Amino acid sequence: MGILEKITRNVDNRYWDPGVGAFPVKNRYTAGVAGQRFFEKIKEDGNIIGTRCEACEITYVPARLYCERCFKRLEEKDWVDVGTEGIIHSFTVVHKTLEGETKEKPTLLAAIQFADGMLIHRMGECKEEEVYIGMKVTAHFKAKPKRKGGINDIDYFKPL
Amino acid sequence: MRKVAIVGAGLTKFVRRALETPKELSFEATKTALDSCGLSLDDIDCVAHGSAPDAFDGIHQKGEYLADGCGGWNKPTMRVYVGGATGVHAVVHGWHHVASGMFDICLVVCEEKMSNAMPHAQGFFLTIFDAITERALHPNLLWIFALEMNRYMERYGYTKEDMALAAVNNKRNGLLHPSSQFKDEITVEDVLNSETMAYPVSRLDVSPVSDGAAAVVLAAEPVARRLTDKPVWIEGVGWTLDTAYWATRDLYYPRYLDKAARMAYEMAGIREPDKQINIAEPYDPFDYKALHHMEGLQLSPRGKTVELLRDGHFARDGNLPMCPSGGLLGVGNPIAAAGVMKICELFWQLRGEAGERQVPGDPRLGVAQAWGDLMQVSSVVVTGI
Amino acid sequence: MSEKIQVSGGTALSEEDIRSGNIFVTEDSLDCAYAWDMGVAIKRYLAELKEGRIIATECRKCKRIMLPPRLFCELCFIPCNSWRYVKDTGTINTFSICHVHWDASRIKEGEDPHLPAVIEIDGASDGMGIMHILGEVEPEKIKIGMKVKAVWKPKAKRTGSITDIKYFKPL
Amino acid sequence: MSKRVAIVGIGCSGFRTTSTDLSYREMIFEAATKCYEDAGGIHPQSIDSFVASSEDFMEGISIADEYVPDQLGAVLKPVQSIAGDSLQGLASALMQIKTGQQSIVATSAFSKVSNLSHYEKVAAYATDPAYIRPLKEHPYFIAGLEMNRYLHESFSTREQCARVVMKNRYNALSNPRAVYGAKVTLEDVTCAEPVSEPLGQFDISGHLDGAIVILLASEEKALEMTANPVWIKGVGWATDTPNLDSRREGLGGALYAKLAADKAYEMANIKSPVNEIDFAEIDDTFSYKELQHLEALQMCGFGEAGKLLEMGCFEPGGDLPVNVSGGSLGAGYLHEANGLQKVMETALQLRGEAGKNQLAGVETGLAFAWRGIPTATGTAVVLSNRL
Repeated sequence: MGILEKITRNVDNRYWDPGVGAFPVKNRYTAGVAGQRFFEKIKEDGNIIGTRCEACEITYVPARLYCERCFKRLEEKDWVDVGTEGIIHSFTVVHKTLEGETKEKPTLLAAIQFADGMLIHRMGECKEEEVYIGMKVTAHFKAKPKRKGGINDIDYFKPL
Repeated sequence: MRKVAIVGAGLTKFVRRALETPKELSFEATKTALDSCGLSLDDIDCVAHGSAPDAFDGIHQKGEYLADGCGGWNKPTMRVYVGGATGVHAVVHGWHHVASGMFDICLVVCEEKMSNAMPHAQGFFLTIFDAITERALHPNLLWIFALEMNRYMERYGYTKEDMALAAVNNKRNGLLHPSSQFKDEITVEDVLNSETMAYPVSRLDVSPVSDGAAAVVLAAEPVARRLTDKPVWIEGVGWTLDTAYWATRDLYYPRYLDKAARMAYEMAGIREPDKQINIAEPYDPFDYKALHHMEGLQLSPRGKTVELLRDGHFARDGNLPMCPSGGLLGVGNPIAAAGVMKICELFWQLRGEAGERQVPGDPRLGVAQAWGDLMQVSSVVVTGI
Repeated sequence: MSEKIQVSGGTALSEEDIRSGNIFVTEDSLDCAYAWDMGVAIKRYLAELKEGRIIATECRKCKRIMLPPRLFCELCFIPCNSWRYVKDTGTINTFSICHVHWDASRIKEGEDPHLPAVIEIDGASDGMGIMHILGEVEPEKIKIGMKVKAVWKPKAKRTGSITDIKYFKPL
Repeated sequence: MSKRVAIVGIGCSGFRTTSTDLSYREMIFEAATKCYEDAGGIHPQSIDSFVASSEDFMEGISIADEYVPDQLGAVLKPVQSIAGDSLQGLASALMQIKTGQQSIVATSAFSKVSNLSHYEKVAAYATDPAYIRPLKEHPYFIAGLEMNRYLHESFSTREQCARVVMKNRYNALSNPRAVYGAKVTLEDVTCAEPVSEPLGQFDISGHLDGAIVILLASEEKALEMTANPVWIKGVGWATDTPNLDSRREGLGGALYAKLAADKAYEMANIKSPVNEIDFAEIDDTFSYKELQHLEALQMCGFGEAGKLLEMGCFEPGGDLPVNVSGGSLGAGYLHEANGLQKVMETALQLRGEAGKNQLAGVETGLAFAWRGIPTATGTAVVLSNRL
C-alpha cells in the first residue's frame, strides 16, 4: 500500500473540514505606532504623510516607525507632509475576484508613488486606456464623516 | 567546530494587547539588541528569525512580513518554525548560520502578536490537531496540557498544590523583570482557588497570552571577542521532534527533551548536568511543565522535583535557580519571543547584568529550553561564560 | 552589578481603546476551506468506524499493531499492509475535565464539562492510544487505569468519522 | 567553510494536479523511500537531522511542523521546519552539515494545494493587513503591477513573456514529471483570459501536488554513499523588503534574485555566471518572472532576456538552456516544494538522468526559486557534478 498498492478508482477520498473555513477565528490588526498617525492624518485632514530618514535620504510612504535600511528610529521631526498628488509607478486591470471568479466589472488598480514610497489603490474617474505610467493623479477622499481611519478612507485616485 | 557567542540582547515589554504592529515589535527588540552591543544594521550578515503559527499574527508567510522589522532588509533572512519550541530553536538556527562559517554576525529575532487572534488565540489551537482523526472532537489546547499534566501527576503522586509551587516560584521571580506583564505576587492558594479550566489545569497554572518580541545578536569567536569582553558562548545545542501520533506516547516523561538535552550536553561536554549547570530556564507555559522539563533536562531526578523545589533547591538563591527570569508564567508568553527571552536571561545572568534578579555565586553555565507542537518537540541551548 | 537590561516598545492597549474607535484596526478572516486527502490508511479507518469496528495496521518487522492505522511503520520505515481489527474497549491512560470550549469560552452553568481522554485500545500494541471523549460517567469517578468501552452512534447516523464513536464509557 | 556538501539522494512522488489517492503522509513516505533508496538504501535511523519547509495556511494546519517526523522516519530525531521556500530548507540543511554537528541531513517539502478551496485567499492573507488587504482584490494584482512595470522599464514585450510559456510548456512534453506539457501558440497565451492585465491565465503556472525529499551529506559521507554525488557549490538567499512600497528597484525589479545570486556565486567562486553556468532551472511562477530573473541572476544584461529568448538562447539547444524540465509553467507549481523541484531537475541533469531532456556535457547548473506573491525573497543554488 502506498507504494505497494494504490487507489485506482476515483472515489471520494477527501475529508472536508466541518463548517466553513478551517480557521474559524478572526484576526484583528492594529495599524501600529506609525500607521495610527498615518491614518489619523488621512481621516482628520485628508492628507498623506510619510517619515523621512535623513541618513538614507528616503521618505517612506506609508509612514514608518523606523528606517528599514539603517534602523534609525524615525521621530517627531522626521514626519513629512507629502501631499495628495502622486505619480503612477505601475497599474493593472484586475479581472478576478478574491474568490477567483471573473469580475463583471474589472478593477483598475495602480501603484502610486509619493516621495520614495507608494500607495496601492483603485483608480477612478478615468478609463483604462487613458492610464499610463508616469501619469499624475490625486487622491479622492471619502466624505469626512465616513472616514474610519484606514486605507479605504481614500475612495480612489483620479487623474490630476 | 566554530565557536559562537551571544553578544547582545533586547526585549520589548510583554503586553496583552500591543499598539505596535508585529513588524514594529520586532524592530523594538532588534534595535535594542543592536544598541546593546554597539552594532548597526550594516554590521549584520544575516537574520535568523522565528515565530509560532501564522494564525496568531494572522499573516500567511509571516516570516516574509516580519523581515524588515527584524533587520532583514536586503539580507539573507530565514524563518524557522517548531511551534512553541521556536524561540530557543531560533537561536539554534542562528548558531547554524554562524557555526557553519557562512556568516559572522547573525541577528536572531522572535516575535508574536497573539492579540491579533480574535476572540482568543486559543481558538486557533483547534487547528493544531490532526485534521481528520482528532479535530472533529472539537479539542482545545488545554486538553493536551491537562492530559499530560494529569498523567505526570498521577505517575509520581504529585498534587495540584505541588504544581502550584512552580507557578508561585516563577511568578515571584518575574515581578522583577522589566518586560513582565504582571504586578502582583500570588500564593499557592491563589492558584488552587483560581477557576478550573480543564482539570487539573486552573487559570493560574497557565501563562498569559501576550504580544512581544525578543532578539539576540550572535557572533563568531574573533568578532565576538572584538565586540565585548564578556561574550556568552553557545556551548551546546540540541533539538528533537517526537512522533505526531502523540496519543501513542506515554506523556509522563518528555523523552523528546531527554534526547535534545543529551545532544546539547554532549556537544558542551557536560557529563553531570545537575551538578555542572548553574541556571536553568526550562519552558514553563504551564507550571507543571517547568518541573516536567527539569526532569527531561536531567536537572532533577524523575519524581523528586517537587521535593527539591520545596527545599529551595530551585529558588533564585538555591543550588540551581529555575526560571530566574520569571519564565513564561512570570513575564508573559508571546510564544516564540518567550523562548528568546529565556536566552536573553542567560545572557544577562552569566554576564552579571541581571540587576535585582541576579542569581548569586557567579553562575558560569546555563541552559534554556523551549517546547511545543503536540507535546512533541524540544530545543535546548547551553550557554557558558 | 549594574542593571543593563534594555527593554523598549510594547505599548499596552485596552479593549476599550479599540472599541472606542480611537485606535484604528482592520479585521479579516481566512475564509478558505480545506479538503484533506485521506489516503489509503485513514480512509479505511473511517470506513471501518462507520461499520462499528476499529481497525489498525501491523508492522511485519517490529510487530507493533498501530493505531490510528498507517501505511508505513515510522520506526522500521517500511510499508505495512497487514490490517488488524482491534477491540472497542480500552484503558484510560490520562484524562481531563474541561470547562472551556475549543474557542476558550466557558461552558455554561449546568452544561456538562468535556471529558477528553487518551484511551489505550485493547488489541493494539501497548501504549497505542487515541484521543477521544468520555461519557456516562461522573467526572469525579474517572480514574487513570479505568477500563472503558466505545458507545457507538446508531448505524444510520454514522458518517465515517471519529465521532461515529459517541464517547467511551466505563466498562 | 572547507566542508563540502553533496546531494546524495533524490526522491519524489505525486506530481499530479490532484492526488486523492494518497494522504500527504503517504505521499511523503513514498518520496522519502525513493530518496533513501536512491542514496544507496540508507535507513533513516542513520540520518542525523531533518529539515522540512512548509507554511501553515497552505496545509490548513496550525503548527504544521508537528506532522513532519513520521513519514520521513525522523521520530525522536533533530527535525526543524523552515517557513519558507524549500530551497531555504536546503540551505539550512547545508549549514547544519557545515557546522560539523551533522553529516547526513534530509530535506523535504510537499504541496497539497489541491486540498484548498481558495488558494487566492491564502495568498491574499500574506499581504499587509492595513495597506493592501482592505482593497479586497485578487492577490495576483501584484504580479500584474510588477509585470507592467517590468515591461515598461526593460522594453521587453508581452509577446516575449508569452514565448516563455511556449518554451517551457513544450519542454515539459518530454519530462515525465511534468503535467502541464503542451504545444501552445503565441495567441493561446496572449489571447487567454486576463487575470490582472497584462498578466493572463496562461502566464501563471498551474498548481501541482507532489512531495520531494533530497538527502545531503558531507564530502566524506557522500563519497561513501554514492558514485554520482552532485556538489552544492554555492547557496545564497535574500529578502529585498516585504513592503511593496519601498523596494529598492521599485516593482519592476527582482533585486532579491541578484542579492541571492551574488552570495551563491561568491561561495561557488563564480566570476562570470554566463560563462561558468551551463544551464539553469529558475523561477517562472509567472511568465515575466523568468525574464526578470534571468537578468537579475546576471545571465544576461538588463532588458536583454526577451530578445535572447526570441533568438533561441534559452532553448534546450541554445547557449544557456533555461527550464529544460519545463519549469513551473510546464511542470506545475509546487508552492513550498517549488525550490526543491528546481534542485531536483538540476541535479538529475548533472547526474545524466534527465531522460529525453538530458543536456550533453553539463557540469554546472543553477537553481533559483522565488517565494511567490507578495514576497521579495529568493534563493539561488549552484550545483555541479565536479568536486
